[in-house]
Amino acid sequence: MSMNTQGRPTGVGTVGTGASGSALIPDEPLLFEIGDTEHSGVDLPEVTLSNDRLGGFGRKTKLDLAGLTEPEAMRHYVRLSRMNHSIDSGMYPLGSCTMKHNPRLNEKMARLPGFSDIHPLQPVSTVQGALDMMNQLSHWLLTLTNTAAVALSPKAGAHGELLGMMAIKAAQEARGQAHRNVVLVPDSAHGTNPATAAFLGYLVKSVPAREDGTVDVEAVKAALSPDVAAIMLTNPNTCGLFEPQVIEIAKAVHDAGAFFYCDGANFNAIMGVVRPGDLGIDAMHINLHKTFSTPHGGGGPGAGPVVLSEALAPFAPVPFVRKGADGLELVEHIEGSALGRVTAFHGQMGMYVRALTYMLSHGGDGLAQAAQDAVLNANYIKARLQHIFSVPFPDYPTMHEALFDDSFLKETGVSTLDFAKALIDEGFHPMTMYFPLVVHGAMLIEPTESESKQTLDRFCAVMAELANDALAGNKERFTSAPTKAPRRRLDETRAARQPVLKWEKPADLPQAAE
Amino acid sequence: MSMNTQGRPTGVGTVGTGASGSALIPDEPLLFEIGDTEHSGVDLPEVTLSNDRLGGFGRKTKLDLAGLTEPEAMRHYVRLSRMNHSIDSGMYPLGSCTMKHNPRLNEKMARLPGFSDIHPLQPVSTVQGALDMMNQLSHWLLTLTNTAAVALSPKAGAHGELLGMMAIKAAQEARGQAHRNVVLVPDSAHGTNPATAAFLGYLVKSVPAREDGTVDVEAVKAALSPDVAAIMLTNPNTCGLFEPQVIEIAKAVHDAGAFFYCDGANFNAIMGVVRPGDLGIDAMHINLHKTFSTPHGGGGPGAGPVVLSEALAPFAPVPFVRKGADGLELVEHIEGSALGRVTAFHGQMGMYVRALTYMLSHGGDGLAQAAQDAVLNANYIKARLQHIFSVPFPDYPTMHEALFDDSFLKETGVSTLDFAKALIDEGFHPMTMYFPLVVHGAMLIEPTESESKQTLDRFCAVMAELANDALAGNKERFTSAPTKAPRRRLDETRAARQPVLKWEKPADLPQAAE
Amino acid sequence: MRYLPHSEHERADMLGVIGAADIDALFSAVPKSALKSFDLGLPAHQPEFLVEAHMRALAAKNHAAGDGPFFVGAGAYRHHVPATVDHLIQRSEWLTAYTPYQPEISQGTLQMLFEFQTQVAKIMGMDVANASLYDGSTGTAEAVLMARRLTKKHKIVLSGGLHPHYRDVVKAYLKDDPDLICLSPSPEGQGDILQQIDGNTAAIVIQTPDFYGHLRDLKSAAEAAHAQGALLIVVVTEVVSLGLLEAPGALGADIVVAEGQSIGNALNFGGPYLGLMATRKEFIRQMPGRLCGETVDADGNRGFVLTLSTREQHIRREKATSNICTNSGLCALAFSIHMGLLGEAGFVRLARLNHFNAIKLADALAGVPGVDVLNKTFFNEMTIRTPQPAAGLVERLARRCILAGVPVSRLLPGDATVENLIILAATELTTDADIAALAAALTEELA
Amino acid sequence: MRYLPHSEHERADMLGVIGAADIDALFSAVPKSALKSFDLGLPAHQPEFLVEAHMRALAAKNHAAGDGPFFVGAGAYRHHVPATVDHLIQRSEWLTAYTPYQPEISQGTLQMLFEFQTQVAKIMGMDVANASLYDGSTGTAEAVLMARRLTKKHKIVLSGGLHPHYRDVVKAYLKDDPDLICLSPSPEGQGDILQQIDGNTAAIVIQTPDFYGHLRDLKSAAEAAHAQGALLIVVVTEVVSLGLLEAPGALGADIVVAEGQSIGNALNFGGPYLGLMATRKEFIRQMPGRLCGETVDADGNRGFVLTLSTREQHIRREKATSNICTNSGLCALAFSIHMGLLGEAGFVRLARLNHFNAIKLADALAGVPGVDVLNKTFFNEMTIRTPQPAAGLVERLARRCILAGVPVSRLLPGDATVENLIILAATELTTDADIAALAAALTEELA
Ligand SMILES: Cc1ncc(COP(=O)(O)O)c(C=O)c1O
Ligand SMILES: Cc1ncc(COP(=O)(O)O)c(C=O)c1O
Repeated sequence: MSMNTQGRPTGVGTVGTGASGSALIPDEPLLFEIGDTEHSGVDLPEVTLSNDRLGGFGRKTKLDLAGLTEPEAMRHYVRLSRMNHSIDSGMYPLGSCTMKHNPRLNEKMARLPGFSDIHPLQPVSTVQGALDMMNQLSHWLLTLTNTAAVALSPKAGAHGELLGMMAIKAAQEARGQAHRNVVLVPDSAHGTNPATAAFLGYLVKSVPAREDGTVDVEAVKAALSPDVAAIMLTNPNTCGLFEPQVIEIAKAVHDAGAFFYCDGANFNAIMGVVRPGDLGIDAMHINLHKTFSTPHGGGGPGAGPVVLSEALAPFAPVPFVRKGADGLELVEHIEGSALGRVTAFHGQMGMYVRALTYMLSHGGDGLAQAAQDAVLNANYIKARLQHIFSVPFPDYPTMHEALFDDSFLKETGVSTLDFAKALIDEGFHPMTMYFPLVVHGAMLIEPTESESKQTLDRFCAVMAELANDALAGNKERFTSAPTKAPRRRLDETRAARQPVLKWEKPADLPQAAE
Repeated sequence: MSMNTQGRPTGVGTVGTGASGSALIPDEPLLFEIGDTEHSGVDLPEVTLSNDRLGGFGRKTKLDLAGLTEPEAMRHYVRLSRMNHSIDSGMYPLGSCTMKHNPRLNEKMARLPGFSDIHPLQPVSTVQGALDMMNQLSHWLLTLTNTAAVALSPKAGAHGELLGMMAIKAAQEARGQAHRNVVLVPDSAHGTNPATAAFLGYLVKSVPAREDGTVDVEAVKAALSPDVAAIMLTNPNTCGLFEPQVIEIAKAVHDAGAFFYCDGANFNAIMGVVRPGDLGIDAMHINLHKTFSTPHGGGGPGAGPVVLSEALAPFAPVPFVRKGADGLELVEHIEGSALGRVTAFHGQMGMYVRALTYMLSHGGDGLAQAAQDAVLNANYIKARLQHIFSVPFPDYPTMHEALFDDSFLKETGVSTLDFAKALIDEGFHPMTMYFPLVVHGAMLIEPTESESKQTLDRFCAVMAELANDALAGNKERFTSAPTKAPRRRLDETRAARQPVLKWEKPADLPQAAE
Repeated sequence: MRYLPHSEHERADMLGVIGAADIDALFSAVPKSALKSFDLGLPAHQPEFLVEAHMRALAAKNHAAGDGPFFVGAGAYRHHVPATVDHLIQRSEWLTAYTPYQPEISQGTLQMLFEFQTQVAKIMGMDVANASLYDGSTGTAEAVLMARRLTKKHKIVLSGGLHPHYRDVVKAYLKDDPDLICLSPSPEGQGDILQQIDGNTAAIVIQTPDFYGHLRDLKSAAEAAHAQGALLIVVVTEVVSLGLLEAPGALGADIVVAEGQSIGNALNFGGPYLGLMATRKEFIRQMPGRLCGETVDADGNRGFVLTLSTREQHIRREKATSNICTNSGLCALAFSIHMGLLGEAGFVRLARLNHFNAIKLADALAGVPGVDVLNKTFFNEMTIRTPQPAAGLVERLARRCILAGVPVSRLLPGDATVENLIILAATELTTDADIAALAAALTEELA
Repeated sequence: MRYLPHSEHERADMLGVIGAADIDALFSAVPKSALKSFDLGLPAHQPEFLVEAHMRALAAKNHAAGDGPFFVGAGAYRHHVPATVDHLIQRSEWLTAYTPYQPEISQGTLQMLFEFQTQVAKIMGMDVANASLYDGSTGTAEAVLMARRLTKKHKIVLSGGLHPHYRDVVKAYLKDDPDLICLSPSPEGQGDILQQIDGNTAAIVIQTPDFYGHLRDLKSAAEAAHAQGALLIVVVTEVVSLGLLEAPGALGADIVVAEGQSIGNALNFGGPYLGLMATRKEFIRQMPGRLCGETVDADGNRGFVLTLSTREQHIRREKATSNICTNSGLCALAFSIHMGLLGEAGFVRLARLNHFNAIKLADALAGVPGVDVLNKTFFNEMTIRTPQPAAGLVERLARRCILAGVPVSRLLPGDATVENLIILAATELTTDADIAALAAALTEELA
């Protein structure tokens, strides 16, 4: 879009003039630059409110909300969407994100009126199918993890962490151990782990990793003390490695009177192959929006059910479903319950339907095969690229993701970020960068089981070609990338320094245009 | 996509290297280059056919059909689709095509199992809602056209023409006028008109148009003879003009013992505003996929119901719906019917649902407003561009489409085709070109009522800028266009001279690759 | 009005630019007597939720196939369409694109059509296929006309096993043509079409599996036809059968026409459906319908275009091979996606499962006292003779929520020889419970 | 297995490249005792049509809201979602994109979020809104924590009109916190929250329309809170009300939290829903959740990025404002599209229609002998007192296919004062016939 100096568009759907201009991906003005307060894409009768019941609280200020008619809205959102990369349109190898295929059967099932058009508070006798569905999902989750209880309601992974850590806190209190105020978290952990612990008032104490990228049971033992309430450990960990001493770690943690919270975001690597309950975990969230294919939706919604060990099961929150005399019962209150509830209603029903549909489609056999294919794919990438890229932790086969660091780029003047942006120009979404923090300039690549060998081969060829080009000194290609995307690199500093977080009418702006 | 000399792709999803390369629209190999005969995206049980009933007719040859797993298929078709322009993503001002907004409510209604999951031959008692729906659609069509009968079954406009002309033929025979073997067709007619007449064995005789782009009743009178079975006239005509003498023409045609077939493809200009039955037509097809917003689908399916005058009503084909003792009856056979049926079953049910949904949404008032907005938009374009572009028929206000010729380009070395291709680089789909044939280098622009003033303004600005650039001698921009699309201009001559109409395994090709 | 982008003041502004006093001024060419000279009496525009309620009420008055045991076939079949297919065909870029006349920005549709043509040619064992026709019935009529053009001969013989609607369409297209011979219905699979072939014969038309479910011998038919310089037109109404039956092309067919609805497309009460047509390479220039071909662009990159359009109405007008314009593009897309998902492995498995269930159905029906299964051979469909008139029986079963098939009399009314016949189909969706319910209900009704 | 692209020989080839003997070799770090040491006993993979049949059977056991008269609200509302909305959010590029961390190829999602933030800020009359939270209840808990960070004070007072689930979530988040004061339920709309405000108060939390449907006076509350240096947190569970009620921002709210489900999102048995949060400009850096901001790219073109992420867990870890990561992106998109379709004109009309139908409902209920409507003010929801315990009454009405609302005892069990109360809502989908059916049935049940 050609812009005036205020960064305002000069027209409707101008095709960019730079190299990134594509006739089929024109720029799109903001909704507020297209619509106005009179236009509407919804027909509704005008009613007369002769005797309102608003008690004088009626609106006096204008909303100043732009509307679009239906054809305008359709075009606006279709055009915007065309500026996005998506798993359906290309590989999305974001480590730790499990961007796998999202079957449309799941979407279709979630939209059956019997699931989508039921209210969380309508009589329980009228939603027996919904409760049955939740029960079946619970059965799959419990079976796959070999645990004692599951709390379905968390809204996403981080919410599941919160619930799990709340249960641990309650359990420690019940044991008279309310003073335990430390949670151990390895440095490689995802940001939500320390954030969750801190959110609940815990002090976060880090556990060092070994040279080989895994956690040493001895280091854990050394860190354990009577103040430690729990350890939060990700397994497979964020370096893509299965913690070989996980069973010993669990034992040490339990022996010290602490609980083992397992971050299950990487469950995709082991579902159907390893049951976390067999490893000694006490609580683990499962991201249905990763492992069980509910779509990521550009940032959610997710669902983060938490499985719990026998020890923690009594501290599960409401609601849950159990068999009663007249069919299934929804337990929404427990007298004196330690935890209460972490969300209104019963959690992410829409995600439950999708996840169960996915489980039934795959079957137990298919889930195990999917996990193994995910691991196969990551190892294949590692095998094909390890001669050019630098592998920080070569000792173990990787699990579902391949981790590289930036040491191979050392002399090139090309950063991990530059490298990743160059990948955009080749039609791929970048990998996760600079995470985990324990590795310098990390590149974390998770192909998932959904990518074909053909795509992996092409990805590896492109990665190798880029690496060779970087090593050959073609720095410019990387530092100027991307050039074929709807936008060149964006000025993030400006965005943070002078935050513009909503649209203002040009006239309303403090300094008017020009 | 980089290609070897045989035009074969070198990889999966390569981003083009030319100016048209966009990271978000990578090239895509053929299905057969991705899949193979083992891969499948459909899980089905393997059954044992111990005692088949195939009588020895079982398949011995291989199918050699490539399959894709579901994630591969999703990506293949999403990527392919991203290479298309569409009405949802941009203006599609194709004259004569009425590319209007396609509401998604219509799609949703057509997919209700009560409409989509019923069989054409299940007992009539079990499809009363379907028959009712067809009746309601018929009522709208009859009311909007003020005609006596409607045959819903034709599959598209040309099929409707066929039906209408068959009815005329049958009516002429019933009158003992089987010898009438001539059909009058103006030169401006759409190709389906003469093709239809010829298909039924008629001789096509042309009717000249006046200087002003309309048909002269005197010319029609002169052409009428005892051999003439019918005239096929488009109104509003393909130059975008309403035939001012249409009533007189109808009278002359009837006086001469002939029928008036009206091509109703342009009904969008007048629906709710003018009733063709009031003009004296005998038969007219209505393209539900134009006027009534059923989506064009990249080339169909359409639906071309035909309304009939009293005189032709007895010659309507089966099936039709009528009220019977036990509810609605579907008449599928008439003893001694002159016409029989033009398709198996009952026509384009899926399109009927969409069209009726559209009619109910718009209402009678909305349809009339839509027609008037369509006409307003075309006249607005004409008004804004007439000073630069050449208008062949300036005498009348135009109806739903604005027609220009190429005389303004005479000295520029830029052809209508070049001009249209340059429009692609600006993010617009070209207008209809070189049709109607009566105008040199025709550019026929039909905005429809769905385009906003903002979009029309932008379109006109681009058109004007292009015209000025052509007049300024910047020929190269046009002859090399498009440069920002997924492909540059394609070699149509090569395609026709050495037709390659299906994929062959490189190994199977007569001359192997390289 | 939610579909119309203009506000009143925008309309006024635009009229101002045009220089028209009001909107009626733009309709000045319309005779006064005809312009807005009426009150339509149609309802006014309505909110979406009221329209939806209206349409839902209509839909609810129908018995959907999924509501109970279902055995209706006879030219349209209830198969499972993967959710992926219906999702993809609703994408804006597929659904709301026009015919791909501007190839530079239509490569999606064009490449898909090229793939579709390849798939169709392959399953039929033919050289080339077109980019679709309306449906199987009109495709059959087009094939007959094409055969006449190719052979320059006139006589056409339609097998007694051809779907009666298809026969009727050919009759309508060839109105009162004395050279059109329609053999009488052959519910037992009997056929005397080969005797009809003579030197004046342009083509014989044979459906297999035929209307009654019998499998027909194409090889002998092709030999007999070719011996007289006639063409063999093969019609297939159940395209899934090609997963299990020999390809018509391998048996000598010259033109193959099929109804493609079974793959990717819902029942839709009869439409939109999908006409498939394939033929020999040397016959392309007489083929109706669009063709997509491979070529290169100005940069030498592979691309696709509509080609050989000198056969078509928009170029050749009255000399065109057909008047067809809009065809079944989106249904072809649905077919192509579904077929792409199936692949050879899936397509064959699907066909086998259909046959498997049909065998179960035939065996169960044979066990119902009084019922005769007429078929020795079949794919997924068969004809039974019952002791009672079929129409009433089927109606009574419908009241029990079982849609038991098509009484032949529905398509051939007044023919006493078929009055007691019902055609029934099984597909991959037919369950053992469905079959048991039918057999039990039929037994009761006939008791 | 339709979701897995590898064939067996591809797997073998890949293991070869890796140099692994078999797949188990890649799991060598897993303790032997835990690797495949079990039989899951779960069913095997199934064809799509069998999975679909299974799920349909479950869905069919539920009474969908559209199956009969429906008056259930209490924090989740049944509104009409235009077909356009649900179609658009299923587009691959929206549905299957990740959080827009790579802005160059995520401008669609980012621009939409910027538009969404603008819409939310506008309807609430606030300076800035974030890019969504999980739902209204967790948003309320986040707001409370945010208020504590902002004021560095501790006492939090929750109004007796706050949705009991929201109260429970705040209680869980603030476990055993003596500074959390929850006022007792106030079904009559009574309130003594202002008396609770003191110098130690971080915030008071007021819902309007409150749980029982009453409209609350925000202006006085804001004044009272601000006088003590406390913040006013306003909670809205029915966001449609903002079309007709004064914007909380205009009345002095400091943080506004809402459940956004009503716009663009289905009931979904309670989730996924959409947490909206807006606040004053000066409070941004203590706000939880993602924020999208405008900037320019290297060519100077306008573009959007996620910004101010130093508030967030992935940058700040244990110092983050919240642990939230995945939020409600697609629900925000649905909201934004629906709101974009409505525009000011449509949103106001929608709110008016809701209120209009609610007045009809209130009047009809007031006419039922024995029923008291407790509300003097309401938007689209109200509480009635009936002569019988509400739970049983609602259950009996459900058996008549009328879903009559929420017995307050469902959320406040054991509280005898609310045992006979029912909360009922009307929306634009409520018809006169629905209201008449309810009134008649209620009259009968209470007779
Ligand atoms: C390892 C890990 N833990 C936790 C989370 C948080 O999950 P959510 O985004 O669902 O809150 C993520 C998500 O990216 C993750 O990768
Ligand atoms: C004027 C006119 N007549 C007839 C037709 C044929 O309609 P269809 O493509 O539906 O067969 C068209 C379609 O483009 C047309 O524009």
